[in-house]
Amino acid sequence: MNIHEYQARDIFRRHGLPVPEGRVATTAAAAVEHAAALGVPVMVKAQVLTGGRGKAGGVKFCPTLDDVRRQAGAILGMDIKGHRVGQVLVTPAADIAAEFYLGMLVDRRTRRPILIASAAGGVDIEEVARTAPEKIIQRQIDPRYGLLDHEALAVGLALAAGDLGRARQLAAALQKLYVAFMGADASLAEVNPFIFTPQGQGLAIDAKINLDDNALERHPEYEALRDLEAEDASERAAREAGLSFVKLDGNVGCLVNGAGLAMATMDLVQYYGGMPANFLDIGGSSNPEKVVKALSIILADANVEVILFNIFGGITRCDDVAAGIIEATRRLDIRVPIVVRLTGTNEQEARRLLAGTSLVPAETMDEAVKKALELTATKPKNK
Amino acid sequence: MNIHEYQARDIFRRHGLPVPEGRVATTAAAAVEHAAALGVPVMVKAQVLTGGRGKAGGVKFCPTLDDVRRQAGAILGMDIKGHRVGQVLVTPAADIAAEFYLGMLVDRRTRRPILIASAAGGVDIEEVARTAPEKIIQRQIDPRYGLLDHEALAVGLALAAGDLGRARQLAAALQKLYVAFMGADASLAEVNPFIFTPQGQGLAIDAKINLDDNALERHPEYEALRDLEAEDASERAAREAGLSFVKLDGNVGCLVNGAGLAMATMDLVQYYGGMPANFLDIGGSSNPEKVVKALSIILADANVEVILFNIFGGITRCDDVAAGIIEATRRLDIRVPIVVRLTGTNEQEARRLLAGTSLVPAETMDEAVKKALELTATKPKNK
Amino acid sequence: MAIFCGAGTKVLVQGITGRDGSFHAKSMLDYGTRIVAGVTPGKGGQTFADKVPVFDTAAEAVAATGAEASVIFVPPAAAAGAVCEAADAGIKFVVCITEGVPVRDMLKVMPYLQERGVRLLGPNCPGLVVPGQTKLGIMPTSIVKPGAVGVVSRSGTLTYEVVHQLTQAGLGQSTCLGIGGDPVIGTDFLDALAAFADDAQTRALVLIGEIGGDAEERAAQFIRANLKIPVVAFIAGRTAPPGKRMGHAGAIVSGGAGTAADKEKALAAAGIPVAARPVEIVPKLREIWRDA
Amino acid sequence: MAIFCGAGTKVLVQGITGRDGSFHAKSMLDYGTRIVAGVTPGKGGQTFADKVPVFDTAAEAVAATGAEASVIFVPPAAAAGAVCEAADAGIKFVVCITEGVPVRDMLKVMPYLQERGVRLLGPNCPGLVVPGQTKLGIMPTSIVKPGAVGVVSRSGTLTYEVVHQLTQAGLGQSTCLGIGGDPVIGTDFLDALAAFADDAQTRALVLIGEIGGDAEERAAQFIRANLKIPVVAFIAGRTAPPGKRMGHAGAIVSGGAGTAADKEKALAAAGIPVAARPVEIVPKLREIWRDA
Repeated sequence: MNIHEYQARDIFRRHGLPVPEGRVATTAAAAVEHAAALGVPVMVKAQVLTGGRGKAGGVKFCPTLDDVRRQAGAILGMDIKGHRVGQVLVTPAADIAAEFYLGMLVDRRTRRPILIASAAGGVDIEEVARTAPEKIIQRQIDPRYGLLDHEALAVGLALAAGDLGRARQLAAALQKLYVAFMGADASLAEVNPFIFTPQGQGLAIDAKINLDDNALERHPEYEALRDLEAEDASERAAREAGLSFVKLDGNVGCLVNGAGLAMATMDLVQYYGGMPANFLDIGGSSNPEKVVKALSIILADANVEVILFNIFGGITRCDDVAAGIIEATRRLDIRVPIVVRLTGTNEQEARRLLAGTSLVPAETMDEAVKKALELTATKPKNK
Repeated sequence: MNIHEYQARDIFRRHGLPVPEGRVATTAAAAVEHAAALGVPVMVKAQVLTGGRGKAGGVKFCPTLDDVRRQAGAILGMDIKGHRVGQVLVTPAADIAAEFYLGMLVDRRTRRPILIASAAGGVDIEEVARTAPEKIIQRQIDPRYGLLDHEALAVGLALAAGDLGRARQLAAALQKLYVAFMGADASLAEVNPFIFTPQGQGLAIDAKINLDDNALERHPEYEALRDLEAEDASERAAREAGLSFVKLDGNVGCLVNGAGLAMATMDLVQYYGGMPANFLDIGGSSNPEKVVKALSIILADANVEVILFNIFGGITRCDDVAAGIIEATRRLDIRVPIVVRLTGTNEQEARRLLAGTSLVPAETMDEAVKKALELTATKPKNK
Repeated sequence: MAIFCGAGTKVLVQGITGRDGSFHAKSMLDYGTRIVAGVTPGKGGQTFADKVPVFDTAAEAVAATGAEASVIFVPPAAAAGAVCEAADAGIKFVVCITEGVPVRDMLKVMPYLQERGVRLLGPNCPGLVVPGQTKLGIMPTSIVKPGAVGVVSRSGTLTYEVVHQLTQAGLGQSTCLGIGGDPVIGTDFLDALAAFADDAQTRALVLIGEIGGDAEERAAQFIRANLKIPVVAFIAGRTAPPGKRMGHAGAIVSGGAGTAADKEKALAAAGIPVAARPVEIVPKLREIWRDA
Repeated sequence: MAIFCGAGTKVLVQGITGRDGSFHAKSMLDYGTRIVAGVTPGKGGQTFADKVPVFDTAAEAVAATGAEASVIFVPPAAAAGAVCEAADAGIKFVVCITEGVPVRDMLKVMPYLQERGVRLLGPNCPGLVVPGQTKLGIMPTSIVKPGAVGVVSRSGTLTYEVVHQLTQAGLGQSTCLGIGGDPVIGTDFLDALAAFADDAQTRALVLIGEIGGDAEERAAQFIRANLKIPVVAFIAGRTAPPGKRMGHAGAIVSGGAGTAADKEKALAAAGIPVAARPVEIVPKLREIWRDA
């Protein structure tokens, strides 16, 4: 789960990172009020769940309240990579003597938390990684001990090129960032840039945290951080139904058991020239309720012209699943054709059940996808 | 540093242990008020920095407010092992179906935190250790991982004799107790008893925490927990002066550099039939200020009939120390004799300095102690 | 022969009396898995399926039965704890089926296992089947057949799909292994490939990857450097949009890294044929493996 | 010969530019200790006492000089961190002089050192002297003399008192070792005794204990079981009241355990003469050691 910058700033602040004050506004008038309270100059920053705000014009330096009014007005409502800006963060603008990148993430390879830091801060770190990898410091962290004092200080000294005051502040910030990262159950925590003012004060100017979806249960407070407006209505409905779902732009609605098979099914739709309308893993269940919910979420998408079930019955029996699908389709008013591929345990029994329905049976994934595409209005050229 | 039960309860409560509500009173009237607010029956418990309150009559079950008034009145002002009771804790009395002992301490041998638990709770654990050691469970804790779920549950199951509900509550309490123990920088943390009500609810009825004096600096909040009234005035003055000092009952005031040598000096005083008035380690310093402070603390004790300096000059030069002592004695109006033994680096120069004063020089520890005892009014029989 | 376990392996099931645990324990027993003990706290002393003794703790179970491997079916919040319990009890091979385990929990478990020399498979994985010998996990055994092809995959049902096709084509399997879809897993492609490289029975390999991370890229390098047997690969998730989680927590393409195209390129560069569709795997294998 | 270090040992001093660090580093240099590097963050590039290079980190110092042992003079809050830094840099023998280190910090340091095979002496200790060879710590060298008596002690100045008496009596020392007065220390009596047992130069031992814990009791058992050389002991703190901290954090008698009487009884039961006063140590040694 991604959260907004202002929410990540709160988490960092609670962990002792030096985060400047900031207030969130949903109108230009409120932004001006906040700026007046904080004192200009301020930065006005779009709060959207995507990167590249700066390049899109979503982050502005405002020396006067008039600037705040104009810029906040321009940014609110802006579309950044498909995300509508509904909120801006107003925060005092600081003079910048130096900028650093500080980040923590999970290193799959070593199965450890990893610290990423660079003296080339304030820019896209992936860009730095591509163009000047020697400017990036990486250090694995042993979760049994956390980020130890000497480890943090060594990174601080390397970043600050011998400036002990900066090195100690960077080291302290890294240690707090690590504690925040682990404590928040984050999959990514970064400060970019961490700046020093000309007076030598270190400040965490920009904050980003991605949360581990698997850990949301033990952080009940995170539910309040979820930006329901930024979330697609169908994705929210799926999440609330406990379904793993991602909305896409095509016309073939896909219901598959298992994430890998679901991806492979989407890929096959595309392979045959079609476009999937979604990713959906219905799990191993033959529960009609879950199938009803999944179908109604997919059918709410007006683009969907055909439904494709791809079920590999393993432990789950195919006839159970078929019965669930049949019952679910009966309870909904469905006006698009449904192709069903059921393979594995009790496959023959399942096919007999489907024979009495308008559901279109298929034996293999490839056959199912081809049949589904033939049933769309805009038939693709078959390969 | 030892703290009161009610303070330890607060620390445990913050760490999620199930501690019943409780209020502190310094008068019987306030105790009655608290009991009325909490609802009788209540326990009224003397808050003193020593064990054995129960046996001394400092813990009473009070079914009525009249009982509270009478018992609180009796307990307040009571003397328990030399500690005057200034406060009582009033807390709801719980019905007890079973009692357990839960404790955490530092195991010097394995250099690890160690869990001590017993189903024989509610009594002195040292007594259980002596009479029924098989009833005590010990488990080392790896501080890299903390007390893991399965470790805690195994202890819980062993304590609760197969009662899963109790086992899980005991396991959770042990894990919280461990976090409290480490988080508080405690050298001892114990709950005795941890009880279950007949309804199956686990409660931490009694709380004890000893804090690591070396860690007080990083817990500034602990200063407020210090019971200045319970502390001896001279010990407080010494603590504030940064001196390691313990008040004793004898008449020979001892000023020694180094803790081991200070203990050995006290032992030698006793060996020759005398009684030390104190333990005092003045460290390696020849700073006259520190010597003045130490002397004035010792001289505040009317029992002191003679002062004994025992200084082993190693890195510190003896002549420096002698000069410090001479200056300090000049600045104070001292009416008792002072024996000074200075050995080690620049010992001869030191002796020359002392020759011009009324300070009594000695070459060895034994000589110094014997001379000091000869100068007391109540001379011991020499060995 | 097989990797990680075999017909003789004595197996413990943690969470044996739960809904999933009991269902799959029965299924394993049916396939012939030598389940010697189960664990459910508070149910010590019971007997599962009329023959498997249930214990309160893994330590008691191992002490009483000599269990060597464990399969874990407990809720996500308790899964990491169960892995540590098994390791602490002396189990040397732990299969964690549980889905939804917080990544932080796994980060903390890893050094604990390393210190004790324990191999973990999973979490969030279907486990493994050694066809004709044993099953530790939840894979359907109706689709497997003893043979010479090793299968290693980050996926569940997609693996079944591929194994099914292999079996239908008459290509039996040495071991079918699902390593799991999470970002932090105990046994990764490299560990599995190294084990297959040492297994005389395995004479060809199918590797089923998916988007996210760089496990497939590293696997490609490892295969080129260390494996002498033919390998065919498949990568799921070509059509996945960046930044979205595709069911598996590990299946997120971030910042242009971890795409299917990257992985397919790395595999191709290592000389490993990549099937565009699952159905192409068997033909590709036949192209490069004369025994198929 | 000696224990733990010798004339050739290359020594790093952490906190070399501080008040205590610089004073004692000079004193060590004067005695001939081979100090090859110092560490003070932010002072890398400086030179100490015209000959010792100072580095920002222990890792740099070890890389540049091959330092094998370290002596730590940093404030209590930074001491545990400095020990870890030394261990992480590859130092195998760390002497921590710092007094007042929180016990929790030391609890966390211990496994870190164990994983890296590092011996720690201290904290809150005077270090050690190998008379005529080297000194790692703060012991006054004017009172020592090369010889055959090993001295191991939980105390500082009390050790000097005893060593002084040995030297005055003509009994030189192989190694004088202060293990420190804290509850959690890196090298305890048993470790020191085991090292002395393997040291051919050491032909008699003086053990100076104090109240608190059961280190002396365990030492008594160890000596009876493993040491063939004569040993005399002394215990400080007979007159200490229970529950009070006697300067050393470890010197608290709690609940009747750890008293001087307990310790003296255990030593006597192991056949080890216990001196009632420091001045009796030399005579007692002469009673049981024909070489004295």
